[in-house]
Amino acid sequence: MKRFKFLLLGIFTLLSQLVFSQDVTSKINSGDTAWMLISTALVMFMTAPALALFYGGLVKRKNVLNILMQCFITLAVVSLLWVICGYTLSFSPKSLIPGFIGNFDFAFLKNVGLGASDTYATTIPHLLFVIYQGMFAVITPALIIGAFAERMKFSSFLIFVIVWCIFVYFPVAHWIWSTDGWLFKLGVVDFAGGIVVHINAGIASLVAAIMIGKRKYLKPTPPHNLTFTMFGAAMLWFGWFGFNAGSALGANGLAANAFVVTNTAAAAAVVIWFILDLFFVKKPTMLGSATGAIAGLAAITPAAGFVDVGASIVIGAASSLICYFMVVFVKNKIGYDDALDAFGVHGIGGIFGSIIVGVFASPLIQSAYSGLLFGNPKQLFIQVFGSVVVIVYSLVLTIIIFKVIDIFMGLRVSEKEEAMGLDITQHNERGYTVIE
Amino acid sequence: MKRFKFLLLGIFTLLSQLVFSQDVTSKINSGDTAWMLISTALVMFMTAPALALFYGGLVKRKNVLNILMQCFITLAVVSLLWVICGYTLSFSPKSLIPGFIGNFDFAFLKNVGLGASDTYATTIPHLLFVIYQGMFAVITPALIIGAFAERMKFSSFLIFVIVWCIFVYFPVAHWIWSTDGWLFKLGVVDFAGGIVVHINAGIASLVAAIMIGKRKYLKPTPPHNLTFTMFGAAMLWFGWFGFNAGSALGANGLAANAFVVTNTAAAAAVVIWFILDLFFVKKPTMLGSATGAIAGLAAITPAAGFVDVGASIVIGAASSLICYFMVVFVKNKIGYDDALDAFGVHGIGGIFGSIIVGVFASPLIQSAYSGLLFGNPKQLFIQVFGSVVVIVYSLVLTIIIFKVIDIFMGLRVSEKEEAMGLDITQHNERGYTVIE
Amino acid sequence: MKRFKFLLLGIFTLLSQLVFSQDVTSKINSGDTAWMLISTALVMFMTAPALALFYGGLVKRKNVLNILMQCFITLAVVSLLWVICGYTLSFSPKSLIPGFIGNFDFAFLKNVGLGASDTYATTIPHLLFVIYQGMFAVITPALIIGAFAERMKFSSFLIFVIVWCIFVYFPVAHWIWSTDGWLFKLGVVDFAGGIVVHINAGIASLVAAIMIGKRKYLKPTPPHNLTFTMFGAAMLWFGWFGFNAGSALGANGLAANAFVVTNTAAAAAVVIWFILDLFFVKKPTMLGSATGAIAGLAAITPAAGFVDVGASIVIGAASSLICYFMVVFVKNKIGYDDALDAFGVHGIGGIFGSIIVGVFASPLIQSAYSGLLFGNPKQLFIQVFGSVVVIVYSLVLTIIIFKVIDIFMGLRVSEKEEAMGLDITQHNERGYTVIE
Amino acid sequence: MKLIIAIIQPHRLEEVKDELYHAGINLITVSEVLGHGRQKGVTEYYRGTKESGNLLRKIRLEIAVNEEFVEPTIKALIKGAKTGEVGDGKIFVYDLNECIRIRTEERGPNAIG
Amino acid sequence: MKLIIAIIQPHRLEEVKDELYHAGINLITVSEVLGHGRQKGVTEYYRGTKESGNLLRKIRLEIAVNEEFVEPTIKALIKGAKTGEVGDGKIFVYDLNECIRIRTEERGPNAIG
Amino acid sequence: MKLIIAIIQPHRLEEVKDELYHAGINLITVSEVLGHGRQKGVTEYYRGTKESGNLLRKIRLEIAVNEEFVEPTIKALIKGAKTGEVGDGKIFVYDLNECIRIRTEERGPNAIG
Ligand SMILES: Nc1ncnc2c1ncn2[C@@H]1O[C@H](COP(=O)(O)OP(=O)(O)O)[C@@H](O)[C@H]1O
Ligand SMILES: Nc1ncnc2c1ncn2[C@@H]1O[C@H](COP(=O)(O)OP(=O)(O)O)[C@@H](O)[C@H]1O
Ligand SMILES: Nc1ncnc2c1ncn2[C@@H]1O[C@H](COP(=O)(O)OP(=O)(O)O)[C@@H](O)[C@H]1O
Repeated sequence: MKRFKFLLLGIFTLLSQLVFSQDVTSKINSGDTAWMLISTALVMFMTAPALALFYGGLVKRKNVLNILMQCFITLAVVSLLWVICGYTLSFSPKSLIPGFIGNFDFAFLKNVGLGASDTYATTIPHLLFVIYQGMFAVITPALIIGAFAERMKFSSFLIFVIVWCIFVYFPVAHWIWSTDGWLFKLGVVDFAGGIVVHINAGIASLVAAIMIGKRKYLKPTPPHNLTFTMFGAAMLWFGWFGFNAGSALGANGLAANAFVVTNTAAAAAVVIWFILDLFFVKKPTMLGSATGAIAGLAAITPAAGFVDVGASIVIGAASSLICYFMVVFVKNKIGYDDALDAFGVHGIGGIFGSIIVGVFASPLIQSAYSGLLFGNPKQLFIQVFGSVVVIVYSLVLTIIIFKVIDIFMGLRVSEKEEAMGLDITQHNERGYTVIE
Repeated sequence: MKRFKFLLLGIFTLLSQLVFSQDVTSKINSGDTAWMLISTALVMFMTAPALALFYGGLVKRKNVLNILMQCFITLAVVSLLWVICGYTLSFSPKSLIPGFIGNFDFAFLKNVGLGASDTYATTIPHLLFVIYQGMFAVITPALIIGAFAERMKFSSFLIFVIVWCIFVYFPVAHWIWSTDGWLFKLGVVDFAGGIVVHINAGIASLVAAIMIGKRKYLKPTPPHNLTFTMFGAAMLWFGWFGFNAGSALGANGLAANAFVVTNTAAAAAVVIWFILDLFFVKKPTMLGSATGAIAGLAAITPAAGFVDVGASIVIGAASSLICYFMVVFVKNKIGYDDALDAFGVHGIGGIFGSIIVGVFASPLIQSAYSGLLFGNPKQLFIQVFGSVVVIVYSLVLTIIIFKVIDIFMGLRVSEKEEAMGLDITQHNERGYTVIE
Repeated sequence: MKRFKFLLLGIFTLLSQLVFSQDVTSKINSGDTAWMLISTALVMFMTAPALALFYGGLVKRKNVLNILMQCFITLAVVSLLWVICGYTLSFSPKSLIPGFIGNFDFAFLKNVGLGASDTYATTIPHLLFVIYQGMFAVITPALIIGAFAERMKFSSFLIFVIVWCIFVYFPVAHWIWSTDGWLFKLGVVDFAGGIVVHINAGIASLVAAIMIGKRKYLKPTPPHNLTFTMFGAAMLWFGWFGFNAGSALGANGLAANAFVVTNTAAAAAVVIWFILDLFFVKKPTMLGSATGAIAGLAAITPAAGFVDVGASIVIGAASSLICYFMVVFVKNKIGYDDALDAFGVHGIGGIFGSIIVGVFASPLIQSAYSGLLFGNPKQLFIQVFGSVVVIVYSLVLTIIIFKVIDIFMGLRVSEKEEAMGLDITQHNERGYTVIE
Repeated sequence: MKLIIAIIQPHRLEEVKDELYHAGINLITVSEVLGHGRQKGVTEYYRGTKESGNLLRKIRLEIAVNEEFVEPTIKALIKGAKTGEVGDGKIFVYDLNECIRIRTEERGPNAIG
Repeated sequence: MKLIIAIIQPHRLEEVKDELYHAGINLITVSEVLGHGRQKGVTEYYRGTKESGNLLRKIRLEIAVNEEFVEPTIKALIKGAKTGEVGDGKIFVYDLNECIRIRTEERGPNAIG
Repeated sequence: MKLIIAIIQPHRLEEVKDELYHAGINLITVSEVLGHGRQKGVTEYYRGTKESGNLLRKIRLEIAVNEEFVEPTIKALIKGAKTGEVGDGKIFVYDLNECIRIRTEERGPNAIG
């Protein structure tokens, strides 16, 4: 604790001496800034409370606080990590390893000012771009929580989040979103994080689910509070407008298009899951509809700024179909325990969306970007290539990280702790009183 | 299911060939766009999670998921319906039947571009106007859920929502909000949906409650979770700022006025319900305060862009008073089972507000609009006329729709299903675990 | 009730005759307006549902509605009070008692128009500034609810809120935020309410907790629903962006800075509380992390527009440390029953932040403001002076108000009512059904 | 003195309370339980995973009565709870050795009512 | 061996637990029930609709003891739970035929404590 | 006829149900209770305030059986619930005077199954 305080004081002294670039008023568009301020808040809202509600409702009562705590602490820790080194490693246009990772020009946000950046989002304050991107860094590891829910040691979880951000998220974000990124230069497009967020977190989830092993109990238990899950899904949908339409980085027609296709893809995905539920389990389910919405939202994420409304319906519907089969059939066949389907929904939806944007990207939305259907088959190959690269990278790195953590501190709580629940054993608290 | 996919593919092919109007940058105001983007998200937030929380908390535990599912599926289905044909039927300035219903110029949002519309909201992307209006189409049928809660077959509900949107919501929206609408041309004003949303849904609720009949049980059961209802009411209040202040279609003084009067009317309505509760049941109740807020918000909706703060206090207070008597006395006297008071609050509040705006509309807010108090008694007559027309239309059409659905598929679940609860019988799920 | 209606009619008649200033379009910046519209909604969201969730989850099941009702009715009553006399008493640049309290120029919002104010926030509609400030007036007394939770008579509570606003909040807001305020003129800075909101409410909480006395029961009961508390904390964090970044009164670099430092201070505070929990109770707790976040947010509030990111980490961390010791050690030592730690977190965090801004205020953020570290020790003294003045004022006035209410109507419910719970005894309702 | 425990369908609670009231039985203790009986548990699905054999919600009534009230209580319970369908529940009767009213410290048959 | 069931006011639980502890009784099972007794149920109002005759929250204690502990347990229960007001609750005592500790499979009086 | 009450660990419920099923016992009533036994309650902390002596979640099973099923039921319960650690719970057995199936109004041993 003491050391930490010294560290903080050190950081502060450093910062106090920095000179902020002060060309505040130049170029800044207040409308774009207004939209990006609220979009940033919306993306923050997705991690907590939205994802916390969504995931928290799905677990057993005795593990609910553990999920909530994981979401909350991820928000806190990654927020700090981001201003310290995350932003600069991800977005610095100059690089430590060219194309691969940024240098420390913006460490502790030095050289980031209230004025606009020259490189990114040139109509809003640079600081605002930083924090907007920071919220993406927050939610990505938070998504993985779904995979190892109800059995991971909290200390190991925390180390994992930090290490994974540094070695997986920051580099991948750099590759695809930095002007210096090698995949960016190759022409890989990812409007709001289909590759960087969803594939990345989805693949890590698959690894996590397999490496940590199944939960120990005879039969699956139903979600302890499906109303929370529904409220969470609705709030994710709401926040996703900031996620996708915010990725236009301004209040303009592109944002409007992203907003509309996000909503329509989610809607189409809900309807398809509904129909599949009708077909396979005879009744439409609330959990199914909520899951479908997320499948649609994940898939439209990389495409929201490139495709039109028609394509969004197809993308949402197809993503829902594919995720349904993954979650309901494939997962149970293969037998890994992706507890809350972080891979089955985010991973699969993200892969599908990231590739399919190479088919549907329409020059009528952004004239510089066309997909297969508009005579540019190359984009499809680029998208496949970019996706595969990130799948492999995330897979390998996550395996290594989990392995190392396992060796040093173990991944799982003891069987007895799992039986008693993680709330009481990891946090000395209970979610709800039984008797008062 | 297969058919549906073919349909989707068809739709897509169609759309891919469309040429979007591309004058994106012209005329678009980024501040107005920022406000309308977030307003749209806020109105979405009202249907889910806000209304889902509000209504969901009021029913019995065994029916909570059914309510949530109805809200969620309405969001999905009407979102799709809106981009397919809803927007064009409602807002196309050219018409199939002049003054009555739009033509198919904007079907599948063809001819809707990223640039501004010539007709509506000329400072924001046309697509944004589309989706903003779409969220109104979503919430209107969702309000009706309160009337037939705890006893309607889910399949019949779903058909009802679709048919009702097509035959009731889209036409009525056209009459009043399209530049081609006959009531619009007559001079009926409805700032944010007092007639189109609240009267319309409220009357349909009355019909629904009567035609589906009472819930079967000896005594009323208390709301299963009043905290949800309070959170929902607060979130509705929050979302309503997007609903009313967003209806200014820009970030300007009119929006600010709508914001303030919305808040003040809700506040006055809460206080009046509070006082009436004190008087009639001796204690102020949480449910009463939440209900009062909605009564005030519904009433100020048509008036928010026309009246000043003083008038808003009167409108909120009076609406609360009238709704109180409807809900507490008249309903029980007459004896229909408007389960969650969708008619008693939204319908009555909407009627009152839609008429009273003809009294209080002040030229100091929008110079073109004056009410009785400002020397223009004609507006009052027009408002009464418009309201009566929509009341009659919604009444007759809803009766017909319910009748036809009743004949073909029945309206109610069986008595046994009602006893077991709709969650388990309609969705094969339960909201909460009892034992783990 | 009748009298109240007459009053309302009177108010209305008065207002209808007012002339609104009509220079609507001049000077108004739509981007700034968009941001302030949504910021206002965000601050409203903080009182309900956010604070209601946060506080509601912490109490016993039998008292949850009482907390929710207190939040909700505060929103309603103070909203009305604000438009009637609150705004004018707080912000009128002309004064009844010079420097101390505003005059009635803006009573009932007369002379407040859709155009911009000459004095405050000159790029947004004056009405919008009014309602934005109104939401601060709403949340301040709502914070105090935490101190007397689970035992205060509802009627006495309501009177307290009204009287306290008039005699404490409005004057203090005038001193510090009105251009006429004596502390404002002295140079006391308070970006978003560290003194006006947090110190003010915090000190009143301390008084309340002591004067009303301890809750009667043998042992402390755990929070009835910690998930609500976590959702509330996350929503408060979300809303706080409107609170702090909104206090820039525009969508600009200053807002972006306030946004970033708000987030970072909260994050640092969470991490420190986490570490202290690890140290003292061996496990990191969800409630601790949520509490830490609020401690950081309260402390950064007065500083958000003056300090940089580095300072925000120090401020958040230090506030968390201090509040931890207050809440965990000092409170139990001294023995007053600040039930939900309104003083321990808001009060202490507010005092710390309000003073420390005098150290860290950096001219690189706002060139006109420097603190000790930037060669201006005077600011620190001014901040200490301003804080002490408000501490003393709030302390003395709150004691008097509580005393008078105690004499006339009593503060506490009876012991039997406390045992039965406030929901059933104060509101004739229950939060949840047990059996259905 | 006897103690009667009845397990009934949740939606019959109001009727049962009414019948008991008419039979002069006012003092009851009620709780929520889950039951597994002849009634087939409803199948639930969560993301396509079937959960059968689930326990169903039931209401448990606990009624302490003096001997002469045993049969009237049973009759009232049956009258209120019987729908004729599987799942209607059971009534169990035990001997009660002692009953004490906490408020007055009275014991025995007098303390029951 | 006897089984003692006590229905008490929720807010007396802590006191009752303390008294039992002082009487040497540490093993108890507690659950939440609703009770309808002499105490008039509180009236609730929902949108002006009165709901009377509602059941009140109570706590149910289940304590298995050997004969010599029966009276001390009853005394402790009364001491902890009695406020003298209607609603204080009841204590019921039954015969217990057998008691088994699952962990050790011990039976009879030894298994109780 | 006997009534068997078992207090078990919540996470053993599925195993216990399985064992009962294999022993031919299908009719059970389950509820959630809090227990205080030899097992030390877990300590909870809320803002640094310690809450010890807390009650732990347990599951209560109520099974009415005819005499010949008593031992098989006990065996099944032990088999399913025993982990050998403190906190495994207890089984209590009582005499049951009467049992009535509400649906058919059957009485006695026939009504139990
Ligand atoms: N032998 C028993 N022991 C414990 N509980 C029982 C027993 N038999 C029935 N029950 C309870 O009664 C409920 C209804 O029993 P069930 O067999 O479904 O109805 P029916 O008697 O109408 O066939 C069950 O869910 C269970 O809770
Ligand atoms: N004969 C009974 N059978 C079952 N439960 C009873 C009986 N008598 C009392 N109870 C339980 O005890 C609680 C308290 O009883 P009540 O009559 O209100 O108190 P008092 O005994 O002080 O008059 C009741 O709410 C009910 O749960
Ligand atoms: N004498 C008793 N009376 C009532 N309940 C008991 C009694 N003994 C045990 N229990 C219940 O059984 C549970 C397990 O008992 P415990 O003593 O922890 O386990 P073990 O028997 O394995 O030592 C307790 O939590 C309590 O609910």
